[in-house]
Amino acid sequence: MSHTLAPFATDRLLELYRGMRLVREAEERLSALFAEGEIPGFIHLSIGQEAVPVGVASVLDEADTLASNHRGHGHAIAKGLDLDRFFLELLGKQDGYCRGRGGSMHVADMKLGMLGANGIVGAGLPIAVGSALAHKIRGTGHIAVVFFGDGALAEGVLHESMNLAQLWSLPVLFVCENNGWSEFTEGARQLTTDPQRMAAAYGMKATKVDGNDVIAVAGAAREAVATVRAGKGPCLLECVTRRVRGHFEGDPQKYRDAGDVAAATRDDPLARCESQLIADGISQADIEAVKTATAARVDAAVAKARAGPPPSPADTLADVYSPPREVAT
Amino acid sequence: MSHTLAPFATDRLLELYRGMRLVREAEERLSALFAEGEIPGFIHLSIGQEAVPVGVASVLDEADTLASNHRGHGHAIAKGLDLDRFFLELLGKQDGYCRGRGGSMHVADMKLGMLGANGIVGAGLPIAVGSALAHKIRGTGHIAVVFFGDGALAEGVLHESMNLAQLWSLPVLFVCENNGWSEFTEGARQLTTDPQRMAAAYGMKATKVDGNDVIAVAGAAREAVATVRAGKGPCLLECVTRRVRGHFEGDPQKYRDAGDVAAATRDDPLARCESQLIADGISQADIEAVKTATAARVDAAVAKARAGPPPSPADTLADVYSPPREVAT
Amino acid sequence: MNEVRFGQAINKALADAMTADPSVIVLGEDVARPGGPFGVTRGLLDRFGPERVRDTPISEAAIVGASVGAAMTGLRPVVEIMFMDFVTLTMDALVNQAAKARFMFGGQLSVPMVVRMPHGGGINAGPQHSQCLEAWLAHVPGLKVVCPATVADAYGLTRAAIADDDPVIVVENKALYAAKGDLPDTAAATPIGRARTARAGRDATIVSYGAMVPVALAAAADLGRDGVDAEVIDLRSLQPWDEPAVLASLARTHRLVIAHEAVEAFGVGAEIAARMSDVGFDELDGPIVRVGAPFMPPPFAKTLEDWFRPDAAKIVAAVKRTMA
Amino acid sequence: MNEVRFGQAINKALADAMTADPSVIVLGEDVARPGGPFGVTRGLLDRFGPERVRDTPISEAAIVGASVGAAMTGLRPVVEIMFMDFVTLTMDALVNQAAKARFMFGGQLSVPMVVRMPHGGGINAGPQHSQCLEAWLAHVPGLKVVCPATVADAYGLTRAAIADDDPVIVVENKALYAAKGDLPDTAAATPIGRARTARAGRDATIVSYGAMVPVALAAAADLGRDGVDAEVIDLRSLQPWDEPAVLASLARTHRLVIAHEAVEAFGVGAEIAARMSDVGFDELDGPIVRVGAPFMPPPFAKTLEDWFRPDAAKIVAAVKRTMA
Ligand SMILES: Cc1ncc(C[n+]2csc(CCOP(=O)(O)OP(=O)(O)O)c2C)c(N)n1
Ligand SMILES: Cc1ncc(C[n+]2csc(CCOP(=O)(O)OP(=O)(O)O)c2C)c(N)n1
Ligand SMILES: [Mg+2]
Ligand SMILES: [Mg+2]
Repeated sequence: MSHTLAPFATDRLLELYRGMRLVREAEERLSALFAEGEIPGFIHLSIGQEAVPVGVASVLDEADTLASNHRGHGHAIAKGLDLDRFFLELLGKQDGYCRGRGGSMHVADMKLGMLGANGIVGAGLPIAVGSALAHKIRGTGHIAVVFFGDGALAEGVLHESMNLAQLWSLPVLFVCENNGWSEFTEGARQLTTDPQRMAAAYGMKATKVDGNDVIAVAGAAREAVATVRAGKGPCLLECVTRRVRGHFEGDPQKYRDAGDVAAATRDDPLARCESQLIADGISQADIEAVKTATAARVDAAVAKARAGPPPSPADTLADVYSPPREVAT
Repeated sequence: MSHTLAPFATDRLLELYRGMRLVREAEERLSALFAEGEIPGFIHLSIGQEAVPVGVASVLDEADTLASNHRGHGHAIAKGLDLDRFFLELLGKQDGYCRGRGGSMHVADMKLGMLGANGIVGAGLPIAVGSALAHKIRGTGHIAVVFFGDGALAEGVLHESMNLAQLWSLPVLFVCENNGWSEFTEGARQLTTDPQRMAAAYGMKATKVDGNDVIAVAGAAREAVATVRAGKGPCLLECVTRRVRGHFEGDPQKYRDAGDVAAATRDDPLARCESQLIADGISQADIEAVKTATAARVDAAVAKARAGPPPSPADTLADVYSPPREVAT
Repeated sequence: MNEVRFGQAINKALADAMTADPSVIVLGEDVARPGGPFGVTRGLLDRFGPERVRDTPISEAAIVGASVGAAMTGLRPVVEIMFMDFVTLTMDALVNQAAKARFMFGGQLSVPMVVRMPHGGGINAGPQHSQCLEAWLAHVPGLKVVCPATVADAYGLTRAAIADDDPVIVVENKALYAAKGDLPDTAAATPIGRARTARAGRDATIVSYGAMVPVALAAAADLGRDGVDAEVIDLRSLQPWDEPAVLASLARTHRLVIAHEAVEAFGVGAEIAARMSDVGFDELDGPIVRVGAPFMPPPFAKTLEDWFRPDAAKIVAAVKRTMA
Repeated sequence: MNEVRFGQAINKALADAMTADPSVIVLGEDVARPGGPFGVTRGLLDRFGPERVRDTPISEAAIVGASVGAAMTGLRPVVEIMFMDFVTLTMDALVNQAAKARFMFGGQLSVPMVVRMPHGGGINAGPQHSQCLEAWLAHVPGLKVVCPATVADAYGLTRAAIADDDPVIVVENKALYAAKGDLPDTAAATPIGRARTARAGRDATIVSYGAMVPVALAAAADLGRDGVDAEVIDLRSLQPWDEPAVLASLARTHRLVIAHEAVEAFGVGAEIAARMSDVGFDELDGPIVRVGAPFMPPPFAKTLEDWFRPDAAKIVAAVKRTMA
């Protein structure tokens, strides 16, 4: 938690707050929709972790690419994905981002560089590394970012990806959302290492911040992104945060102390941000206005998603492969 | 190369020399046989690296288990495998260790805990970890050892295996034969890490020794094995050595400086051992006697292997699965 | 005789095997303290302790690789891979190590290990959590593959797999976990490689396995109303599969349909059709018709998944087509 | 027209594709400075430089995974996996990522990448360096799989694979690398999915691919001496495979044999047999006979490997059996 920051402009902080509020509002609505049986499959919420995607995405460009994981709603929304198509997808509708074929774990928007949530733990890591390779070779000036959990630290492909990124000095930012849990098991019962020590093994630059402090996240991300964008090689940013909800919605969390949930709930990045905003002179009314506007935005998306037509099987088979093209030799 | 050793008993050193001489003699014969087309497939020689398997195996018990890799002749011979069946296998004969089905990359002897050479880089690592798990659960008091090259450091399963071994505090010794090459590419062009830094990432005890100094290897291995056997968790032993030959026999090594080969040849662990023996008062004649006896032993094995019948397909299909057994419920 | 759920039957098989043989251990992600994502390993930690029931890190390759080494060193590990889709991460350990060790080392040893993995859809889990990839494993000499359809076989095949000296993949259809059925108090192992006639019939043979068996039975019931008497064969084992039983049925009915949830192309059904179009050729009075998923990844939305998964109507249509 | 070796034809295809399209890059273990373990990528580093021709660490999963990300971001990566046996380490990236991305993301993108991998025996490389695992990949919706048999197709299918917008697996039989053949100066891409009649004949159809095509042709020559006029179809593509071409041939000959080097059970031949026993049923005048490796890992010793690998005599016997 070594990061110290210069004071943050209030209007930027308000912007971050808006971003977090949107993720929170969207996920709380998802939780309710799921409980009512309106969302098929399973969903993993990032409630309590919003400062990480919002802080990081605040310093990315639209054309920077992003690989995500199973807990990816925040990454998608923070990257600027369209909320309507997001909800349409989660409800399994034809006009969703994936035409209802992917759902929560596969939301993607290639136009915004969002290379997809991912149902395979660790799989986003090499995808981001390869995306960074493309940025480098093509000279786009853009960078790639990958979000992964502490549990993913145990996957072999993490090691391969970090070594490769460092070896080729690729413009990729590794963001570890260290929430202390992977499914129903504590990190400490799975790992003998941590993001900092892994980064050290490759000589990769690494920072650790309080992931529930959006100012700290944004600040550290800004520095790391600047380094990466300048062609100085990959960086790792570890954001220590807390999972407030169960692993997935409906998880009774019998394996977890009530105290741990309570502590996670108390350490709320939105509440912390609100306090700071008030201290900076923003009025409670302004904050309420953000909340109201956000709720209205989400209401609209939910309404649209509910009304959206279900996907029809007709076009599915046509999308397994690309349309044929004339092959020039 | 931090290891310092108490003076070594001369008779033990002579034993180590005999062991190295046997590996060397066997491999030089293999090289000749290969050149004459008597060995099918391809073979990877460990000439110049003999101090590592011989030094390590000298402190193992017969029932300790060992997982090896593609460059595994030294591991097998040092573990005490029967030279006749070894040569029979390499020549693809019926009475070989694997009945001619495996060849150089798959020599194994379950009676001696030799769990097999392995054609898949890195694959021996989790096998050794699992073997150590069995030792621990069954309370055998034995340990598992795995030999792997520096190139294997880049495989994801290395990371998974080291974390798992450390997490479960398993009795496994990781021996990295760091010869600076993986196939036709230098380690430095593949890796941004090294065995010591990887071990550090898991908080695993680790040592680095001059792998061409058999006394240093045996001494460091003795300490590491004692730690592992005492139930104090896994250790890593890095042995810095040099590959004298090509990646495989027949490799013209166009990618390699002549100087590098010459340096590797000069830094010969057998020559160094001989000098030490002479200094310790062993006569040149005694050394020659070892050479002569070893050559005779290898001659005999080669003769037997040449004379051995080829395998017949008849029993192959029967060995794909175990013989049926009555299933008791 | 007790009515239990499919998942409970597996749980009992694990517990009985662990009781009978101290070398049996259970490992996997969240299998110990949490009792498994589908609850199949619940209670084992309390009964058999943390040495033998182990939560692992998210390291599928190492877990299966370690099971190979453990099996070589005197244990009988039973690994859980949380979704069959993740078997992609374990193929080296399964295919290049576990499957080949016995043959490749000249018959010196056996590798007695079990890898359990749920496959299949029905819970809208989407493209990376619903696949049926058993055809890959059935193609690998040295592996055995079983797939229970009933509560009795969930118990019996799990016991047989653990008792077997070779690596056995137990494919569990996740839609079956909650299914109920009778389990005799003295439940026995189900021999690997032997099919079961789930319904006798004279007009056509429907070969199936896993969760498609009840669907095939429903199709047979429908066909019965149309005067077609279909026989339903539950394969139970996919590698080895019971060729004599299928051939014998075909020799009675002369019509063959094969149904599974996996993608049709290059699926398990292809091998059965291919064998019957060779050794059973003279018995065939109509084309061999397969029913499987269309050639696409499993989709998420309910309308799509329902369409994607083979159902009784498709089996009925297939039987009618081969009888036409 | 030049006589070149099979491996050189692939080399030329890579070079021509890299010249034509700056987004094509080549990566893999020892492919750059050393020019590849089989020499297939020789000279590319000098011509196209270290940005586009890259030696990688021994990290198969990350290399293929990175290729997916690179393909999503505007490149067309061509990866070499040194032996097909190591594809076991890349299955997640291939199957759960590359193959599904287009479908799973609603058709938003294509993943234009190529993974080249040598399969097959003949060099006594043993159980972990000789496998033919193409049936796995053909079972995966979203992947394409090709396997050239001739020098012209080594060039043409490689070009087509690189030009294709989807992930394509190019399976190269290592026993063919040194084979010589004619390559026109203006060599063209070979369309994916279209078979080639390697030999026309009226009495029986032999379907094959890769290194088994010359073996099938040798068998056909032998059969000719016995008065049997066999047609040999070279599939060239395994996914998609040319069902109309096979069916058309069967409709002329009414007898079908399928031969490949892979293990017979659950191999590529199973799907072809299964389809023909359905859509081609009315054309069949005899059993469909497959020729493939026996159900065991590839053995090392020469006597064993020679016995293990299907040869012309086995194909001749198969044709005679279906004509009996
Ligand atoms: C390869 C793979 N193994 C296992 C799973 C099942 N799984 C889904 S999420 C998860 C835990 C991930 O933990 P972490 O990476 O810390 O992310 P978090 O859920 O805490 O955000 C597991 C084991 C999976 N999806 N993919
Ligand atoms: C998974 C896998 N990838 C690639 C190879 C090909 N290969 C065989 S040995 C080798 C280099 C290994 O280098 P290292 O581990 O340092 O061992 P050394 O040969 O130096 O003893 C490679 C790449 C393989 N056998 N297995
Ligand atoms: Mg976590
Ligand atoms: Mg090396």
